[in-house]
Amino acid sequence: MTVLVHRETRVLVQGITGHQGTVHTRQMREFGTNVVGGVTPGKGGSTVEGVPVFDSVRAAISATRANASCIFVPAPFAKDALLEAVDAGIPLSVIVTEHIPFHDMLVMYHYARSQGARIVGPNCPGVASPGVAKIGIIPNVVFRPGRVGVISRSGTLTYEIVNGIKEVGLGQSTCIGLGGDPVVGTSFVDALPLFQEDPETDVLVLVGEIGGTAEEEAADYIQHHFTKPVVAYIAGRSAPPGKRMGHAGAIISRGRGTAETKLAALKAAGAQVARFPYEIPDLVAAIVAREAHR
Amino acid sequence: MTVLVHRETRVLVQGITGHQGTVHTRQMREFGTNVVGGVTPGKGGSTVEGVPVFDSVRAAISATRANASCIFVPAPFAKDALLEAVDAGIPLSVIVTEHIPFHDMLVMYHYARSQGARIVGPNCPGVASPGVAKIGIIPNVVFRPGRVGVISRSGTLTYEIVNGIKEVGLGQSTCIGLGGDPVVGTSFVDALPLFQEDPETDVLVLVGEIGGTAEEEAADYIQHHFTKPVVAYIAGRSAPPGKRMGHAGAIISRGRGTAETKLAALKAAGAQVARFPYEIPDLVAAIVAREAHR
Amino acid sequence: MVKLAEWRGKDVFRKYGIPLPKGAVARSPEEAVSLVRAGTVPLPCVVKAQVLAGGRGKGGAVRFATSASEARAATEAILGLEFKGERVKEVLLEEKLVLSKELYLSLTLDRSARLPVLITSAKGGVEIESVDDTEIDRQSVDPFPGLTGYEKRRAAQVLGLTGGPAKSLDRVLEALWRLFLLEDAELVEVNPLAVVGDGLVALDAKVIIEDDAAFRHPEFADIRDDRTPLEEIAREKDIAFVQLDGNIGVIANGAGLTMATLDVLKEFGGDPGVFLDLGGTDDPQKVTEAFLLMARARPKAVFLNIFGGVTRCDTVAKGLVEAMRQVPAAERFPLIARIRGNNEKEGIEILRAAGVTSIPSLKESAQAVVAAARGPA
Amino acid sequence: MVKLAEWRGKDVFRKYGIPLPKGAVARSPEEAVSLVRAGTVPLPCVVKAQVLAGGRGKGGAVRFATSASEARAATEAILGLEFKGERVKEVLLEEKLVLSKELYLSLTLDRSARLPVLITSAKGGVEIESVDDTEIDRQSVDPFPGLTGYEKRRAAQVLGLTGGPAKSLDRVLEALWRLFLLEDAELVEVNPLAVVGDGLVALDAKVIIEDDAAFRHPEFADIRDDRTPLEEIAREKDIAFVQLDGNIGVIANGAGLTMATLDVLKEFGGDPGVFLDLGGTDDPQKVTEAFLLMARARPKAVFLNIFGGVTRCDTVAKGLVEAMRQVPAAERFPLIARIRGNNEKEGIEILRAAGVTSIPSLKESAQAVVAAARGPA
Repeated sequence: MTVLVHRETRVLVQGITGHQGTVHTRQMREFGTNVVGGVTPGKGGSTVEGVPVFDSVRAAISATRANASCIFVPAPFAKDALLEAVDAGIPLSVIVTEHIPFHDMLVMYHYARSQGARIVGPNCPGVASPGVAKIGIIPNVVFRPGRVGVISRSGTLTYEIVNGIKEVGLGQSTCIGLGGDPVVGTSFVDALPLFQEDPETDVLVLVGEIGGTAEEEAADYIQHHFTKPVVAYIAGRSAPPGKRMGHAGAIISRGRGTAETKLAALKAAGAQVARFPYEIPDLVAAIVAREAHR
Repeated sequence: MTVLVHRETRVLVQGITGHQGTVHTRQMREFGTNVVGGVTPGKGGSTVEGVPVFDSVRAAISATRANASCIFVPAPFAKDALLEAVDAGIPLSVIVTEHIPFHDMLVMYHYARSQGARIVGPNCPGVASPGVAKIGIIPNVVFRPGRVGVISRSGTLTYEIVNGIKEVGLGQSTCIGLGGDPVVGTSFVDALPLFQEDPETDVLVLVGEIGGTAEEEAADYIQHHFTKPVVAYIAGRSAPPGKRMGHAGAIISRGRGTAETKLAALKAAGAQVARFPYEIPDLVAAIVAREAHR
Repeated sequence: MVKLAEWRGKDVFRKYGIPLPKGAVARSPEEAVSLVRAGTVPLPCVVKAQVLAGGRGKGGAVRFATSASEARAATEAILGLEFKGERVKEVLLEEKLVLSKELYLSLTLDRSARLPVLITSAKGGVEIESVDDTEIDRQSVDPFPGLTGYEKRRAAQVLGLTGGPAKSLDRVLEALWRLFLLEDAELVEVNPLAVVGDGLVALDAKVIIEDDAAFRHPEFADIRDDRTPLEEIAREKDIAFVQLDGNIGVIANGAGLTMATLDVLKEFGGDPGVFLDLGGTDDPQKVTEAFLLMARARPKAVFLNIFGGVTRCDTVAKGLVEAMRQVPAAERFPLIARIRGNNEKEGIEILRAAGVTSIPSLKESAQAVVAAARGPA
Repeated sequence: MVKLAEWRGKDVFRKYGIPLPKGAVARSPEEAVSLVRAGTVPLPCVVKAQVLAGGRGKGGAVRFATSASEARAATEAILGLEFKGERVKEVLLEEKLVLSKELYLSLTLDRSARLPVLITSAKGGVEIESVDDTEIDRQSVDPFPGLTGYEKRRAAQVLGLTGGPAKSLDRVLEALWRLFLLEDAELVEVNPLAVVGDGLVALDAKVIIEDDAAFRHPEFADIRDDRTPLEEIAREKDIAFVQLDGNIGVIANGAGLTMATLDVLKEFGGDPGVFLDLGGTDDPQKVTEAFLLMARARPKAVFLNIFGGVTRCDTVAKGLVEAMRQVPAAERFPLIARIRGNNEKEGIEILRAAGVTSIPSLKESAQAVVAAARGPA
């Protein structure tokens, strides 16, 4: 039992014949992921990295019994790819593609939800459980099996932090990169219950960003429902108001969603708060040491 | 425990100030239904049949904790009324209104479903459990508490049959008139599990019509999942092909959905089949007598 | 069910940008000639009877012309034909295209799935009923996201299209989907959808608009469909009235009860021919109007079978008595009544005062009607 | 974020049938005069600077005119004003309407609900930020059924509208909703929406189109937004580049890492001013281009902080080395690098060969950058 992925996860790569699709198919397989097939319309019958390619998700499922999808198809076609996965019965789709219009994502999110399917992303690094499976693009080198869970709205910063956890001699249970887009399939509040119930996770690291109120909602959930220790970090404390630092998730607007409101809420919820990313591993190590002494 | 309605059902009447809304509010109350309020935009603050009227479903719920709605609003506005009920959190809406365009009903059905709400109807007589509650327009006089369940696609024919059951000295647990429109919120297959699980129901009467394949699907469900005795009747056996007899549910098209295919499927599923409506009460009475002797 | 004639369906297709052959409607041979001479209809052309019934090809209602005079002759031959009871009043003249494939495409409602369904077949140009089920592909389309790219790709695959025709199919499908939604269609059918050069052309167009959505489409209000004159009057008065062969009139309320009544009458050897469904009304005047309409159909006997719900028994009785007062003596007919349900007692009393007895049993009352229709023994 | 100037927003409003005052854009006082003389702009009229910043009223950028010569004078006064750093190049002249109420209306995204939200307030005509929260109504709108009748009724109630203006509101809301969806808007705002006689008129229009949907809206491709010249070049090259005051340049990959880097630099007293997010690329040439762009911003020192994922460390190192070769000696700056992650070893080796040392610790590397920016002690 890990979060979202497990040993029976059979991954389909939509957009496998593109450059990113091919590179990450290889890396997922190197991680130990059971990548069973790929989909690129018109390329059915070929293989990529030894993985069979199909023309449609339905055909791929018939042949491979895939039960998860990793979507790399370009933004203008990502909505269609996700709808195809959902309609074919795929319960979990990780969307790596960036720059998907949020109006598309609104349809994708609500449609998937109505059909009982989950989306992670878009514009996200994906999900990884060391020793089990990875769906997405987080570099393999940062991982090591362990009992620290990580959820993050950031991409690269997540790698940095996960790597830091490894460098202090600890390891990760599951790491989920949620993506920082305005509309995400899985938010902190959606992911927290999974870690609460996951017997493999002892401590949780939560990496947020300025903008939006997802961290405030996470704090509220932590306060009332989450019983494991949490270390939190919010990036962008010193970002100038009103300027975006790269993606829409990082706009500060109307005095809400600032680093201050987020940090205050997380502190009030009992989380330990790191001021800088390099403080996180030490805070986690201290918690692990303390718990071991109980 | 009865089907769909129970003693805690608190009914809101949408379109209460219209003629039908007013008449049936009175009749529902005479049946013993707890009609807690009505909604007609612009008429908030008045009363109908002693029931307070509100401008919106949300306002009505705040004041009355209504948990079911009976919709009488005219067809062009019925979609909006249902969406309002669903968005306000009403879990069960019975739509009496007829002539709702099926394109509207497609949106209504799928939206309600995505929000976890149930629709009965449209163009339906509604739900009634004698001694408990009624939502809809089935005449009160035909009922008597008992242990025969009834589900029907017809309107008036249902009254006739329910009345016949009363006249042979039996009574009904719950009667659901599903409506005969092309798209219904609750079909035979949706309603059958409710009767299967209902401890108040011993025998089920299923009243179908020619057109569509709802009865064939019901037969399939009965064969595999339904353990109580069933008496079935299909209206329109002698209807001329290709002519509609009143509503869109009664078109025979392309050799499917004929009375013959329906009757054959129901017989094969173990149901007793009545050739005429007046045979139903006797068949039910015989089953009840036989079960009593076991 | 508002069925559009081919040319009207094509007008709707045009509005949504679906490619069509060049053509125009003519209502006389002269008009046909001037359309050809003006170049509105290029030669060679097809001349097609504008009737709602299918299978025109076999009935001589589709002809070809390579000159204006042939177009005149073809139009002359077709106009005035009767086709399954429908007189041809219009022909559609269209350029005859060189096509390489005939395909089938339609959108309609799948009641069981409660979803629109896209039906495609590479076997176009014949009635779809005659095509083997294995050659027909069905895809449910969810109205929330709408028709998706992957559904269009599967359609292209089923139809064996690639390149230009596949791109054209994308646009045709998008347009058909929008038409289906925005025009409240029950059915949109293109058969055949032809591959012409590098693109697609809709050679036929079948569009049926849902009756219940007519309030949103006043532009189709003049369409009469295939109704009898009495049915047309009934429609205007918003009375559900169906006229067939047979001599017993049935007035009931609700489609199910009407059909059950029909079943019982047939069982006892009756020959019901006019059905009037009062539906849910409690306006006695509407009942009177319905009853007078029934009288005009000249039935041998009439069976009034009412179970009072929304429609109360006393309302029906009152309307009935008023109607009987208005029917001329020459047009009177035996009336057997059975009224049950809401306000039953009051209704029975009103009928009794007017000399009509209500028979409570469906079986017995049906037998009485059949006997009355046979006339005195 | 493609922000449309008021007049362009109003062009979009017009396309969707939202009622507007009569008016036109002028780029010179002469043009203003001829618009008034031709009757295109009725008198009295309002002359408004076309800038993206809010609060124009207080800055003298909105004036009134009752004659052509007053219109000339107002236009003259406004053109050439600088408004929060933006020079006014266009004015919008519009008839001055007699209004009885000023309302607020907008549609935008509610990220938490993952739904569009309709925001209404009866307190229009002032910046919505200054309106008390209790006077602002928010309704989530589900994209599947779309904006419903009951939501429109609640909006009318909040805005205190009945009769004609309420009917007008229905149409305005329907149009705004369609605009929001079809134009891929992040924000559509009408403030004020004025009650004029028996109807509504949009006196202002704010429309922001989502950047990510720009591929669907080539008609807005020419809009430059409030970017610096270097930001504009970056945008054309598809490089995420933000220029502010400050003397340290930061090249990182990913928004989160960029922000975290900024946080650390500030902590150690640094003053970062240019941010360049490489995002996910593995094209060395793109890295070179990004780096040359950074050089043109003339930072005192540059911090390269990369964690390799999609962007591999060796790719970045290669691109960097090539860029350093191209930067003129006069424009060189101290460079502190920290590269970790995918292909870390290869990247470090390439940098080392070019004379750049990668410092593995974020803390230490940040301290080194801050020191370098201060210059030799």
